[in-house]
Formats: sequence, structure tokens, C-alpha cells
Amino acid sequence: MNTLSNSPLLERQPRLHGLYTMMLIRAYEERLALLQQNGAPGTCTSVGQEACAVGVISTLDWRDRIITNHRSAAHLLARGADPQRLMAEVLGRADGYCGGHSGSLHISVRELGVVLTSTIVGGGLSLAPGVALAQRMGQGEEGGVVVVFFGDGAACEGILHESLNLAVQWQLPLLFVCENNQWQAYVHRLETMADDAIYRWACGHGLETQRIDGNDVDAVSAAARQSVAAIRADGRPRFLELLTYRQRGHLEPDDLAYVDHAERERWLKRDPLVLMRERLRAEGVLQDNDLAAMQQQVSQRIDAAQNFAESSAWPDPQQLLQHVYA
Amino acid sequence: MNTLSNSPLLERQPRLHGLYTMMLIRAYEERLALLQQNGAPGTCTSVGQEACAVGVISTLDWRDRIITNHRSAAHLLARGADPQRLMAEVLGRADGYCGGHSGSLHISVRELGVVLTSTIVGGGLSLAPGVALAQRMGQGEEGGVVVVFFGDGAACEGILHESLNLAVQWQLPLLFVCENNQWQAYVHRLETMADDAIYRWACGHGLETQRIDGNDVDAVSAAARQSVAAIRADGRPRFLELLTYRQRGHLEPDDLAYVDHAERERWLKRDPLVLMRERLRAEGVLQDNDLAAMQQQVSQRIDAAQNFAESSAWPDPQQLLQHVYA
Amino acid sequence: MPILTVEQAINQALHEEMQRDPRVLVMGEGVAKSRASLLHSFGAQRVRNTPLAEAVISGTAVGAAASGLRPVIDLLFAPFLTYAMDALVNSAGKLRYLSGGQHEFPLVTLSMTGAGWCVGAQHNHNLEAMFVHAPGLKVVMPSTPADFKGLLKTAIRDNNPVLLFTDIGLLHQAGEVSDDTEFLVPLGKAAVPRIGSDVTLVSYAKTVGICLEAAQQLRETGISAEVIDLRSLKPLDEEAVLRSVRKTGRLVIVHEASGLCGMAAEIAALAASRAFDALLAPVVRLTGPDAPVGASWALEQASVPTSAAVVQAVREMLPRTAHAAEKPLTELA
Amino acid sequence: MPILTVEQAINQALHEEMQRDPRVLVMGEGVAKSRASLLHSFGAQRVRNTPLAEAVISGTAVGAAASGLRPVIDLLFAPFLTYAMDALVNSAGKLRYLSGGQHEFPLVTLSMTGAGWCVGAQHNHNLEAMFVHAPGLKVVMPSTPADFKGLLKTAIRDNNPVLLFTDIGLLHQAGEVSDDTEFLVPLGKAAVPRIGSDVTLVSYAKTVGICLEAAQQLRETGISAEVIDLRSLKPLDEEAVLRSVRKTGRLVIVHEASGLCGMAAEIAALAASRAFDALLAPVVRLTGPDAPVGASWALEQASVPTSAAVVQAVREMLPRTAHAAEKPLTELA
Ligand SMILES: Cc1ncc(C[n+]2csc(CCOP(=O)(O)OP(=O)(O)O)c2C)c(N)n1
Ligand SMILES: Cc1ncc(C[n+]2csc(CCOP(=O)(O)OP(=O)(O)O)c2C)c(N)n1
Ligand SMILES: [Mg+2]
Ligand SMILES: [Mg+2]
Repeated sequence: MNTLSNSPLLERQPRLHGLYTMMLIRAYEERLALLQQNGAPGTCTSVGQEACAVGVISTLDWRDRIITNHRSAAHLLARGADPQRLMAEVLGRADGYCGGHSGSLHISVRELGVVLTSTIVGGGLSLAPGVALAQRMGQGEEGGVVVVFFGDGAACEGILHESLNLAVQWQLPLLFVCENNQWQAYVHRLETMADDAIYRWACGHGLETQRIDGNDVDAVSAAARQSVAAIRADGRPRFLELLTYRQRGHLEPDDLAYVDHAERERWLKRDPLVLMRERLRAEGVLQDNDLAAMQQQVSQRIDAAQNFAESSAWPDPQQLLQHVYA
Repeated sequence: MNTLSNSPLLERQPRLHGLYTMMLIRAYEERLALLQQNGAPGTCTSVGQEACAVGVISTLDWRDRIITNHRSAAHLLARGADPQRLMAEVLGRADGYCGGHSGSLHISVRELGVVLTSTIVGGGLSLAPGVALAQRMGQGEEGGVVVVFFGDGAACEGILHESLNLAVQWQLPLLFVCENNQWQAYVHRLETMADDAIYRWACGHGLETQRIDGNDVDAVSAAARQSVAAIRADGRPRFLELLTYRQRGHLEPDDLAYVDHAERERWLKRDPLVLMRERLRAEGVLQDNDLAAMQQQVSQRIDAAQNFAESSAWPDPQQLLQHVYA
Repeated sequence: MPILTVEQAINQALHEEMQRDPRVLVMGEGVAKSRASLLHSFGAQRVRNTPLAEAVISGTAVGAAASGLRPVIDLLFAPFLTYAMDALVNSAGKLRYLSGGQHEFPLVTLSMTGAGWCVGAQHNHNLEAMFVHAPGLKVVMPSTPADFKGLLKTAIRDNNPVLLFTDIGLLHQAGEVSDDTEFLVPLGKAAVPRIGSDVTLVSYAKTVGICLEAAQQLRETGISAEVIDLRSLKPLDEEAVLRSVRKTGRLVIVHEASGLCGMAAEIAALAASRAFDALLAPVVRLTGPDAPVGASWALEQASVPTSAAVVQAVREMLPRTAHAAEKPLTELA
Repeated sequence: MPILTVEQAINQALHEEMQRDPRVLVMGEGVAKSRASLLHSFGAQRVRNTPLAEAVISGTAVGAAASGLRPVIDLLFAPFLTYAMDALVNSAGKLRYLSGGQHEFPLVTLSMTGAGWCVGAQHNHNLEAMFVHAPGLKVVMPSTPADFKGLLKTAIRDNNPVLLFTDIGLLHQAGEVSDDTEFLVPLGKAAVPRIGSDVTLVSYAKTVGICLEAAQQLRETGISAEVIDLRSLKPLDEEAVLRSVRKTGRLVIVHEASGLCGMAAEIAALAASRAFDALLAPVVRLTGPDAPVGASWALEQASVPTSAAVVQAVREMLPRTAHAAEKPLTELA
């Protein structure tokens, strides 16, 4: 299939490609939310946070490894995961990336370097130093960097402290990316942390930290590019706090009854897709017909994904004990 | 018994009393180290750290609660524990404060407000916010403060982060006291933490922190007095890092083969007992005959403690199941 | 009597006990939202949202319990208890004993698990047996709305740490629940929701329903099954199990948790040592597989023992006439 | 063959495997001191002191294992594993399955426990059964220096997470240990250190010695006891147990861990379901009490099953002539 996603246009214009990926993520997750209303398993969407995933992951190359969590679709799609196999996994089908074993919450795709996804909040923070240690001890590609994505809620777990201390002390090539989306399931983060900032917790460990507008994909990728380059250069960890907002519920369906709507409105005005689209338009990089073509392709791919997923077989319950042990 | 410890001299002179308590602690722990050579269970002594315990605890009153750890003798004796019952406990005897169930590692003495001692490193940090919450919710004496003692090693456990965050967020009347004695069992702390300071980890949580010379009992008590007063006033937590040095081994016996002797020598020159003794002498507060009397009384009490402990009965193994449930 | 779901029964128990005793408080991630009615009635001091930090949530409960409060903590899903193990196993379970009886730990943990939400093994892991194995704790896992209410109320009044596990599959199940504020179900007492004489089916939580279904099906072929709902796993009502096994001579234990060192092992061992002479047939364990539970609906459902499997196990047990002859099979066709 | 203590056997196993495979590394609090010879041979990259932070030590091992290394972590005392439960139970045990088999977790955890140091329940807690109950893990608890070496080497080569528990009471016990670098003991194979025909004593770790003592004492009164040392608790050598029980008809299981949902329950359940027809007497469990272990020497010692108790249990079992008559008691006085 000669898709737009590997068309010369998008290749020439990484920022256009970034916008396209954000659109793909958005459409993918909104489709899943829709399917959920018809009985598919609920998912944790990252609608509103697409610039974090795309901004950071666009700066990585194939040597690098990613660790994600329950809210992983954006990270996976930004890394090039196939929406078909992803959606099949969410629906618990045999053709999913994990054969339906994972469902939406723990999807890892080893061939893409998306390793070790844990839905235990903070789980990824415990695993990441080991992946980075293996990297450093010659098990990965030379110069590879490990990126661990986690939320502001995960930052409250003690494992953040242990993970930071170990990464700094052992000089591990690890980029901590905290997507501070204001929410920890149904609790606003200001209810769980006295300070307004997560990066200050990291500062105490003496590593370089930055706090960035997580809805501005250009800003995110600039910070990530700089951090990743620094890690490649000296092998030491860095920390990014990305300020963003979870626009949809914690887990579909979610009536958002507990949400401060004024706050949400403010963030909706800064929707990362709209911000980027308008910026690229203003810069003359994005033409209306490109946008239409992108939109059309996104729809096609998501339709195809749904088709693929829904027609994929269920895993064979006879194989309940397969994959328990190596 | 009309002991010196409640003599008018010591009462008039709290600093003399402080010195006396440090001497008592030192003698008690050195005696246990000696007994260990004859088969008594090994103990974790706080020789060299006496000023931390005495400095902090001298500023508390009976409303207050203390949480300690495996290295608790100084805290207990500073709080007024009876060396006889303490030693009996260490020897695993029925007359020990915990009926021999605890041994040296988890001694709590509820009647003294020394509650919930855990030998799991970091255990006390997990329990302390709850004790402080009960205090705040009216279960303790009005205005009571909770003090949790922990080591630089415990500060590496993730629970420090969780405990600090909760205490700050919930505004708990809790004083965190980190006795940074340079050692984490057989590992020097500089091998486990990149930064030289523990208080900076606490700073990130936005609570008032101080770093104090833990071998100077006057400095410790001044800082503690100020912190405790502040907590009583506004009910919010504070943090003290006390810089000190573990002069003896982690657990008796210990050949100290792994120790940097130059560093140890530097610290031995700043032995907290010697520092205080010489200061009080120079100030004219301590006379030679007072010192001799104090020394004599300390010896008598420790001899009596040993006698008591060694002649105390073993707990009855028939009662193995007593005290499992309330 | 009013009809409540399990969820409502839990809330009612919390409400009544908070009303009765001002020392009771509820803490956990989002409890002030998930139990908004409690927040409304008792305020933010006693219904506390916590940070995402299970280790300190549970440690705080332990510290508070020893200091005069009676905390109930909601840890959401059972696998998250792995972060709470030091506080629960090393502190709550041991510090009373190690202190020679100085402290009491009146605290309750709530958590959910089991098949039903297709969320996979990091949410769906029936690990109650780990806490049964640990000393100093109590463990309950009820199967009916009434028992949820009555056991939770008793747990809150108990001076020891009690873990209550909620089988997700039961959350919306409804049943009669007394609104008597003194309605209590004692810890350590099994229920016998069905009396029978040919075989004893021992279970707890959701699989009690499966045993009852199986018993009904067996009845149709003339086999009389007794169903025991343990309700409380620790303390365990050993006598109820032994009494029944001594009567029926046959024992099938059914639960969703995996088998190795699980409750079924404990019950089987109990029978093999203390009802040995009464046993007429090999003891049968029907449990979840010794595998993590997959998220896919197909895998999740296959991890739960079915009534068909129970029926089959009992059928295979009954033709054993060597011993069975010694004991007439009541109403056997 | 050379004589080594358990401690030395462990070190030798680590040394040989680190020599053989550069991906093997050792991490833990103070390992560079406690295993100085490893540090000397393999350097600070592969023998790593860690901060005091069991959660991230174990998580790091899991992450490293999935990424091509073969970590061995020393977590010191078993109760400290409570801080490592998420990494071990939720990650190491489940993430292979949940990923549909994409990852392997070749890692080993070492920890000690058991009576002997008068340190109380926060150091002395035999909680191996918790990990037997958890899916996806393997658990070994050897009793001889040779088995420590052979099982540890096999564990390091295994592509799954293996927990090796060391009974403190054995640390300084010495025995013959092969210095063949390919000396391996398979996981999942029990040993039969004593063959007998009247009763089967099943045990592991330190209490194997107690069973052997008891067997010796029983021998003097003409009773022939077979002793099975499980060595590996998961995978479990079910056949070895069943074969023996089918031969002797009598089963006593002995361990220091407490009983409820422990290994003895599992073994008893196994016999009650799969060697039922062979059983001549009630199965007996002799375990540590369902209580935390006190530090006092007097309490600690009383928590360990004794050979006298084993002898007595067997004696009480044997006069049961009703069934015993069916089977001649070899050499019974
Ligand atoms: C240890 C643990 N506690 C609680 C949960 C339930 N839970 C899942 S996601 C979530 C919120 C996490 O917040 P954050 O880390 O900020 O990530 P976000 O969902 O906002 O992306 C919670 C409480 C869990 N999965 N694991
Ligand atoms: C969770 C846990 N890990 C390890 C140990 C073993 N241990 C006991 S004390 C100690 C050192 C603690 O260092 P620190 O907190 O600085 O206290 P210190 O001993 O210096 O007073 C260690 C490693 C333990 N008891 N608990
Ligand atoms: Mg968040
Ligand atoms: Mg220290």
C-alpha cells in the first residue's frame, strides 16, 4: 500500500508527519471509545496528550527502547505500531501484538523496541533502570537510549525516588518522561501533591530536568532532542516534565462529572492537534488539500484496523498455559 | 533509689543531664557489644550517634510519640527507658519490654510513647504518617508531635518519597529525623547516592529542612526545639538531616575491615560525648567530681541491667501463640 | 428486607460503622469520589483521597490503627497489594506479636479481583492465599451482599487487620441485606447455602454460585451435594468443612485462585488429616490455572472453574463403588 | 570431592556461572563486600552494590533480564521481598504471559530466612509458599551444599525467574560438592536421601535434616521411613512424592514455614487426590506455628518442628492396624 504515511511529502516534512501521527492517534483512540459503547473493553485514552508521545518519540531512533504504561496507544502509534494489530490486541484477539493476552493495558511490541509495559502504576519506573543497564552493558545497540513514560500519579509512588537515585548513581542512559496530565484517575493531582511541580522532586537528585509545555509538539521535541543527545553524549539520565491535560475520561466510559470544566475548557483551547495544525498552516507548511488527504488516510487506516480487529479470531482457550514459562 | 539521674544537679542542668544520658547510652551499648562476644545476640549500636537521639528527644514532652528502627537503644534510653528491661529484651528474656518477642531489633515501649519500631529499613517511614494522622485527628494529647528516626540508607527507599509527600499534603505534625551516619550496613552512603545530601530530597517536597552537625548535641537540640515548636504551631511536618558517624560496626561483631580509617579517625576526633564534656567543662558547668559521680552511676546502672537481664527467665515456649491476635 | 448490590452493601456497612464509631475513617485513591455519599455524610477528614502510593497508604493505616483510629483502606485491585506487603505482612501482621502484645491493629483493607472486566493479570489475580499464609492477618472473601455487609462490619469492629477481597464478578449482584445496624456476620464461620449428603463442595466468593449451579444440576441426576461457602478464609471454619466431609465422604474444592498452595490445598490437607476415615474418594481441587490471567475475554473466561467441570468431577467420583458401597448414596439413580 | 559450606557452594556457583557467561551479573545491598571474591574476579560492573531499595533492585533485575542480561540479586532476608513483590509477582511472573511470550526473564533472587539468628519475624519468615502460589515463578530451597550449587547454577541458566531461598541454619553446614563446572541439579526433581517403606517424610531445607534424624530414630524401633527432599518447590516433583506415598501409604510433611496454604498443604492435597487409594492413615503436617517468630532463642527454637515430633507423629500413625493390616509393616518390631 503506497500510503501517505510514507509519502515524500511527509518524509520531507517531519513536522507534517508529526501532525499526521497525532491525527492517527486521536482517530484511533476515539474509535476505540466508540467501540467501547458497543461492548469492547474500556481503554485509557491519551486524547489531548498526543504531542507528548509524538514530540518525544520523533526524536528517537531504532536503537532506542521505550517503556510505557496503561495509557500506551499514543506511544505505540508514534513508534510505528500497526493500528490493526494494536486494535486487535485491545479487543483481545489472536492477531493482536500480544495474542490477546494483554488487552489494552500492558501492550509491548518488542520488535518496535517498546518493551515491558506494566499497568501497575510505577511499574515501568522499576523496570526502566534494568533496561538501561543492559543497554549500558552492551546488550543493546551502541548509543541506545531508554525512555520511560509515566504519569503524574506514578510520580507519587516511591519507586520514582528509587528509580531516579539508581539511574543517577549508576549513570544510566535513561530519559524519564513524566506526562503530567493533571489527573490521577478520578483525582486531580493538586489533591495528591502539595507542590505544583513534579520536576522539583527530580531536581533533588541532581539530574538535569526540564518542564515543558506538553501540548506544543515542537517544544516537546526540541527538549527531547536536546535531552536524548545529552544522554547519548554522556550516558547520564535526564528528566522531562510535560505539562498537558487528559481531555477524555480515565477509562472509557467516563462522564467527567468530577472534572473542573473551566480548567478543561482552558486546556481544550490549547488542543495539541489544533495548535500544531494552525501553526503549520500559518507557516505555510500545511495546505488545505494536504490536510484533507491526511484526514482521509487516517480514516481509512482506522476503518481498516477496526475491520481487521473485529474479524480476528479469539485466542484458543486450550492454550491457557502457553507462554507462562520460557 | 535516689539516683543521680533525678538528682537536683541534673534537673537544674538539662545539658548535664544530656551528657549523662549520652554516657548511659554509650555504656549500655558497649556492654552489649561485650556480652555479644560471650554469645548474646548481636546488636546494632549507635555509638557515635548519641547526640542525635539525646538532642532531639530532650526537646520532646510526654505528649509526643517516637518511631524508631533497628538502631533504637539511644532513642529508647534518651526517652527514659529502663536499661534493665531493655537489656532483658535484647537477651530475649521474659522481663524485656516486649517479653523477649522483639529482641534488639523491634523494641517498642508504648508507655514511653515509643511506638511501632520496625527493623525493615523504611518501615518506620511508612507507619509514621498514620501515627501523626491519629494525633491530628484527636487520638493523642493536644499538640503532640510525632518524630520518626531513620537512617541515610532508609532515605534511599521509595517510602521516604511517599511519606514526605503524604505528610506535606495532609499537613501532619511529623518531624522526620534522618541520622546520616555515613553507613548503610557495610556500604558507604556515597556509594548509593549521587548527591552528597539527603535533605535536598526532602526540599523537593517543599517542607522546611535543616542540615545539622549531629555530633553536637547543643546544635541538634536547638534545631529540634525550633522544629518541634514550629510543628506544634502550624501542624506541618519538618525535616532534619543530622550528620554523624557510626563508630562501631553495623551489627556486633564487625571487624570494620571495609571502613576508610582516615574518615573514621576524623569523626572519632569529633566524638559527641567528648565534644559535650569538654564544652561543659570549659563553660564551668561540669566539675570533675560531677563527672566522676555520673560515670559511677552509669556503671552501676549498667551492671544492674546486666544482672537483671541475665537472671530474667526465658519466655515460655508454651505461649508461642499468645499475642498473635488481639 | 431491602435488596442491595454487593457494592451498595459495602457502602452501607461503611456508612453504618462510620456513623457508629467516629474513629472509623476511609482512605484510598479516589475514595472521596467512588464513595461520594460517605464524603457527604462524614466529611473530608474521614473520607480521604490519597496520593497514588499504596505503600504509604497501607503503612499509614497501620500506624493510625495502632494509635487509636480504625482505618479502612481501599487499595482498588488486589495486585496493587504487592506495594502494600511490607506494611501488611511485616508491620500489621507482626508488630503486635513482636512487641509482646502492646499494639492493636484494627484496620481493614478492601480490594477487588477476579474475572469479569477483561483487564488481565495485573488487575485480575486472586492472591488471597498469600495473606492466609502470612501470620497475624485475617482474610474474608464473601459471596453474597448480606455477607459483604455483615463481614465488613465485623471486620471494622475487629481489633486485628482484616483483608476483605471483593470478587469483581459479584459487584453488581443483588440480594437481601438486613438494614439492622447491628447485623453482623462473625469472622470464622462458614455458611452452608445448600445441604446435601453425597458430596461436599467447598468454595468461596464467585465460585460459590458455580457450586450452587452444579449442585442444582447434580440434583437432577439424583446426587445430593452440600455446598459450603467459607466466607472467612482466616480464621477458617475447619469444623464446618470437617463436619460436612464426615457426612458426605466426598470433597470437591472450587476456587478461581490458582491451585498451588491455595485455599483448596489447605482444605484438602485438612480433610486428609482430620476427616481421613470418612473420605470415600480422592479429594478433588478445581481451581484457576497456574498461570497469569489473560485479558482476552476468551482467556479470562477459560480461567474460571465452571459448573460443568464441577458436575463432571462429582460424577467421576461417584461410580467409585469400592468404598461407596459402604455408604448408601442417598437418592442416587 | 571438595568439602564446601552452603555459603561457599553458593559463591562457587556464582563464580562458575559468571565465568561461563558474561551476561551474568550480581546486584544487591553490599554484595561487593559480602562476595568480595566475585568483585575481585569480575569487577564492579558485574558485582554491583545497590542503594537500599529492594523495589528498584528487583525491578532492575527484571528489566535487565528482559534485555539480555542474566541478573542474580541478593535481597538478604526473605521478609525484605515484601518490597520486591510488584517486580517479582506482577512483572517477572506475568509480563511474559501478558506479552504473548515476547519476553524472557532469566533472573535469580537470593534470600535467607529461618531460625538460627534470633532476629525475629521481620528477618525470619519462611514465605516461599507465597511465590509458589504466584504464577510464572520458580522456587527452590535446597538442603545440601551440593544442591545449593547445582540448583543455583541451573537457576542461573534457566530463562525464567527463579527464587532461591537459603535456610540460615544451613549456611555453615558443609558437605561434598562437585567442582565440575557442568555439575547441575535440575529444577523440579526431588531427592530421596533415605529410602524406606513404612512412611514417607516429605520436607525441604533445614527440616530435611530433622526428618533424617527422625528416620534414624525410627529405624531403631524398626520403622522404615523414606525421606524426600523436595529441593525444588516449583516446579514440584509430584511424581516423586506420589511414588513414595503409593509405596508407604503414610505421609508426614515437615517444614518450618507456617502451615496454612503452605507447601505441606500442597503436598497433602496432592496425596489426597492422586495417591488416595494408597493412603493408610491420615496425612500429617508438622509445620511452624501460624504466628510470627519471636526473637528470643526460646521462642525461635520452639517454632521449628523437631525430630521428636516427627517420631511421635509416625508412631501415632503406625498402630492404626485397621488399614495397616492390609500391608505388612516391614521390620516393624
Ligand atoms: C499500583 C497501582 N495503583 C492504582 C492503579 C489504578 N490506576 C490505574 S491508572 C491510575 C491513574 C494513574 O495516574 P497517572 O500516573 O497520572 O497516569 P495517567 O492515568 O494520568 O496517565 C490509577 C490510579 C494501578 N493501576 N496501579
Ligand atoms: C528492607 C530492608 N533491607 C535491608 C535490611 C538490612 N539492613 C538492616 S540495617 C541496614 C542498613 C540501614 O542503613 P541506614 O538506614 O542508614 O541505618 P543505619 O544502620 O546506618 O542506622 C540494612 C541494609 C533491612 N533490615 N530491611
Ligand atoms: Mg496523570
Ligand atoms: Mg546509615
